[in-house]
Amino acid sequence: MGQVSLTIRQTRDALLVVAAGMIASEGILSEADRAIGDGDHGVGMARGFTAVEKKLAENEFSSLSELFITVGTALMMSIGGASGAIFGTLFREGARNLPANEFTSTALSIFLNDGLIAVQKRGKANPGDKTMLDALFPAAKSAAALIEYPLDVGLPQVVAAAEVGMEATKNMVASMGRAKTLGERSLGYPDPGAISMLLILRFLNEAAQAK
Amino acid sequence: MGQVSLTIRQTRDALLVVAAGMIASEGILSEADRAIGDGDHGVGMARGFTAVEKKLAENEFSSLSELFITVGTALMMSIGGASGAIFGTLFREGARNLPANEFTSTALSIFLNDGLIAVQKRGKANPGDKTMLDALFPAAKSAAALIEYPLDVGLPQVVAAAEVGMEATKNMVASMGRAKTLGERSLGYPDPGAISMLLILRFLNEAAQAK
Amino acid sequence: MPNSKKFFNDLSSIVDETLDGLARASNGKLRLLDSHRAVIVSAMPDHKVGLLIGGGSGHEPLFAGYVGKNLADAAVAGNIFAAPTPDIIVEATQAIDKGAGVLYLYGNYAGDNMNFDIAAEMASEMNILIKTVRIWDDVASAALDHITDRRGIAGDLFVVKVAGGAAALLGSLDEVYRVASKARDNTRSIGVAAAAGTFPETGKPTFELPDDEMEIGMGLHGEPGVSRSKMMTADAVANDMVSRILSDLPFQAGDEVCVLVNDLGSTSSAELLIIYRRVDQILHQRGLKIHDTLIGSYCTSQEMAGFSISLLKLDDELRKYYDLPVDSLALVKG
Amino acid sequence: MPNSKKFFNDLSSIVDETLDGLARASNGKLRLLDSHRAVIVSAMPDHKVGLLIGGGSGHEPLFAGYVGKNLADAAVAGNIFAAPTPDIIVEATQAIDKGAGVLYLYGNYAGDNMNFDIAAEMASEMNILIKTVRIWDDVASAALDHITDRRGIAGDLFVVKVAGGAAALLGSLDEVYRVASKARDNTRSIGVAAAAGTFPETGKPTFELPDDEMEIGMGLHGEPGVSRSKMMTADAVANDMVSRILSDLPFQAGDEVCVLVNDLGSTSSAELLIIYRRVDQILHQRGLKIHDTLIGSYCTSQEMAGFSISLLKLDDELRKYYDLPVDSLALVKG
Ligand SMILES: Nc1ncnc2c1ncn2[C@@H]1O[C@H](COP(=O)(O)OP(=O)(O)O)[C@@H](O)[C@H]1O
Ligand SMILES: Nc1ncnc2c1ncn2[C@@H]1O[C@H](COP(=O)(O)OP(=O)(O)O)[C@@H](O)[C@H]1O
Ligand SMILES: [Mg+2]
Ligand SMILES: [Mg+2]
Ligand SMILES: [Mg+2]
Ligand SMILES: [Mg+2]
Repeated sequence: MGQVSLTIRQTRDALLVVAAGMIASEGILSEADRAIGDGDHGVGMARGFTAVEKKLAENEFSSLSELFITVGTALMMSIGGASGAIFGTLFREGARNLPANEFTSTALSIFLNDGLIAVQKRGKANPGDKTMLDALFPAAKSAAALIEYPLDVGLPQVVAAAEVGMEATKNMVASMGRAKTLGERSLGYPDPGAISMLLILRFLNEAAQAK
Repeated sequence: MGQVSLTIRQTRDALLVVAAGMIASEGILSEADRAIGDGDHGVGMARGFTAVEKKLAENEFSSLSELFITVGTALMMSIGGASGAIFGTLFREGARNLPANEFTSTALSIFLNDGLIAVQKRGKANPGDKTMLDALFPAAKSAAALIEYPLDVGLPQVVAAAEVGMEATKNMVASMGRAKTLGERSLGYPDPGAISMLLILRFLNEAAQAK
Repeated sequence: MPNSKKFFNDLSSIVDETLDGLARASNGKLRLLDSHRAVIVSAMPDHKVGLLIGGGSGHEPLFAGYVGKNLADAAVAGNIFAAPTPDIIVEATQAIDKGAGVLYLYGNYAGDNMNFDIAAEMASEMNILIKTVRIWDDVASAALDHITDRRGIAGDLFVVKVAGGAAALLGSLDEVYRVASKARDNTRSIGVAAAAGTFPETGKPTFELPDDEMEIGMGLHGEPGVSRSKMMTADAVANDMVSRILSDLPFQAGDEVCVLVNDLGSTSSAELLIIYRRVDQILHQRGLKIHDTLIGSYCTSQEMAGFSISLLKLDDELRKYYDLPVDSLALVKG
Repeated sequence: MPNSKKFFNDLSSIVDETLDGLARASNGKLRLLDSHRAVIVSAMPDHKVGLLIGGGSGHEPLFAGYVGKNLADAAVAGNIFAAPTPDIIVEATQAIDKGAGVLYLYGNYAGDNMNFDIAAEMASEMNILIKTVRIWDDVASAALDHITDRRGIAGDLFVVKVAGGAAALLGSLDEVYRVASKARDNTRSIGVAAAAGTFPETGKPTFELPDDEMEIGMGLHGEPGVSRSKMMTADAVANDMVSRILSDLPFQAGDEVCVLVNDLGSTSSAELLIIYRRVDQILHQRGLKIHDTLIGSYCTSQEMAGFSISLLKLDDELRKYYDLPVDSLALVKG
């Protein structure tokens, strides 16, 4: 049986599940980046979420916003590269308008939506450019449509939307980031950052369902 | 049917046979040098005897001495490395006291003996040090004992002596040249320069026998 | 070559130890900041415009090898092939800001652009003046009408050299920015790769290339190039690469240029000189005047086999700054 | 890496084209002699003692990269891994003899010794004064009591630098010989290899080494070393190598030294700096004073993976010559 919403502490624990999952995904993410980028995406995400684990263990959090900013800052100041800036921005800026205590479907939607706007502002990419936005954008749209549902009901559908988005990147020609000069040669391969975006949501869902 | 002695022109032709044979032996000589040296002996000998071919084609020779000095100078000024100095010296210094016109068993003995002395003076090596001297030294001794015989009778025995000497280098520990720091590890491998010394005599014999 | 054939200690301390070694080798001329990810000149005059360079690691001696007299004042280093994080950039910015502001100079990659931009915003909040010049010298990485999409490769060195001279002599950030931008606009490069380097953390090659093939235009992280073919002779490769560079600016008869033939990792000095020989022949045929020539390992991609060619077109102003003597680990000119 | 992954034209013209490229890159400061196998300084003062260096090719930028101001006056180049022939040595000797004689300075290998000796005899017949200093810095290649059996490796560079300074300032061949000999006697080196380079003419690796092994003491042509083992960390390798060097001279607390960490072909600048970091730590622990540090590709063996460490112990006289500014393709000091 899952959860209608998560407390700050439960959200922190769920983010620890996300961190562990991302660290364990290092190999597949680097492999995906090796196909169309420079092969370091998994190494970077693993480094970033190791920093997240440390910060989450060290600190107590009095608000969801503080929690998410901590995650985002840890990612931004440890990963480097495109994904450090992008995923750091997602969490830091997605945190600004979160409700204080309860991580609900509404909170999820705020997080993804504000994060999406900030990531687009930072990276100047659009959906269709074969980036993590292609998973984030449909996830954010889906979350916005599901704010009436309990978290454990809405979240699986948000994950499904991200997955469709990630799959769609296989048919896109990259026009941002390291993959952009690949042109047509990037066809057939998914975007590594889109896989990461999907996995973050998937691990979050797994944690929410397990409560 | 072989020859009791060779004229200047026949000697020149025989040396062209030697040159062609040495050029064709590039692979085995380099391979031998790769085992205990730096792998370039065949490349060097091939370069040297290509220069010899050119010089022999370009010039007329009025004495054996001139002919052998030309060969030695071509080797010395084209091979470089240890073998350029050594085989160059062998031919240049072995040439000094040759009879003017007839390459006989006596001439062969003078060539090898004077060459031996000069090579030892230049390289400061002794028989047993695992160098070309281990083929040259027994060949020179054998030639000295055979000066009474016709060239085509003596030369095969000189070749046989060189072969025994070359084979013996397999059981020697190198103490000169690049192989010396190999120490015990040079055991089991023949010395590349000793192979060259043997081959020069073998090709010379083949040419003499074919006349 | 497998990863295990590299001489490292802990894989996670490669960057820190590299910079520590560099600071030690400087005999006191450079020092490390607290993060261990930034190297700065030990003595920096008051009121000087600061020049900050940097990017992902793995291209040594770029960037930290170009911190020194009349060159950059600081370099920041990200993890291998990953742009540095904003906190390190800010740390170095604060350390070299002497009131006249800091110029950020780096290669044009999505990760670098975003991280340096975030740092610039943070520095601005601290009232430090920041200007940014992104280097996009790689003609193979986008068409000329999309020049701002191009990658920065070994031509970085020319821009750093000119910008370093300008930062040493000019008092205003705007002026240094103008000269550095001009040097950037006058620089063109292209690379070729014959075999991949390995990414140390995974031990994997950065790309795959058949045993008898090469790729012109390959990027510093294995980004794809413009022309994959069978191995060509040195002269034929040089012909192809130089013609792509010359037509791009374009360089013309009478132009005065500096030339860099740069090893990407395991290409020998002999090969570089044989390549340079042909470059020199072509440039003379075309009526260009060669002012200075650099040949060696200036900007690498681990043990990648291959090289790049860069040209900087000079004018009187650029020549003045280019010609200043410099002293750093990887570039010394008397 | 297969041979076909190298950028050459005709295999038989590698050496000629390399030197041609070098002369072109010098912007008129160097010129080629008729044989195309020797490079000399374009302007050499009258009465100066000539400094001639050289050896087999394949170790670029050694030797020709060290011809220039306050360095060597000429370099002769043999074929790859083969000592130069006497005719070329004599050609270069005649070109740089200004009446004060010529010092031959080269690595101690059977082939070089014999060819330079033959050339010296020929030059003497032409009434040119010749003195010879053979460099035997590789501590791994023979015991100390057989020092004249040792090979010359990257420490060549230190001896050339000091000898170049001495030849520039001292008028007599005997004096230059004395100073160069002292520099040689004060220099110690050792190498380590992790993977072989390929010999261009045959496309074969110069030695075989299992995928996870390295060999300390390996020579520049793949000559065997003193200790084959599993790959070790950078610090552990440096510990082993430095201790072999320090005990050999021996170097002692209070000694002032120059340090060279030299790439043998495809070892990255980052690795060299990480190695240097440990060398620096050890030398400071032992109370040695580091006067100067060189890190880079100075003496290579094609694309061999590995590096060497060299130390030169200074005294007041050696420091004076070492410190002169130099300008050549591969070594510049202001
Ligand atoms: N401008 C951008 N906007 C959004 N995402 C981007 C942008 N540029 C790159 N990315 C994402 O970053 C991912 C690559 O991350 P990573 O490999 O860690 O960084 P780098 O490209 O610096 O090596 C890409 O797969 C893509 O999803
Ligand atoms: N001092 C010496 N005296 C006689 N022969 C020698 C001496 N040093 C080396 N050699 C011979 O030279 C051969 C090696 O020749 P080569 O490979 O062409 O030269 P290098 O050693 O310069 O690469 C050895 O096999 C040995 O027979
Ligand atoms: Mg990447
Ligand atoms: Mg050899
Ligand atoms: Mg990266
Ligand atoms: Mg040799």
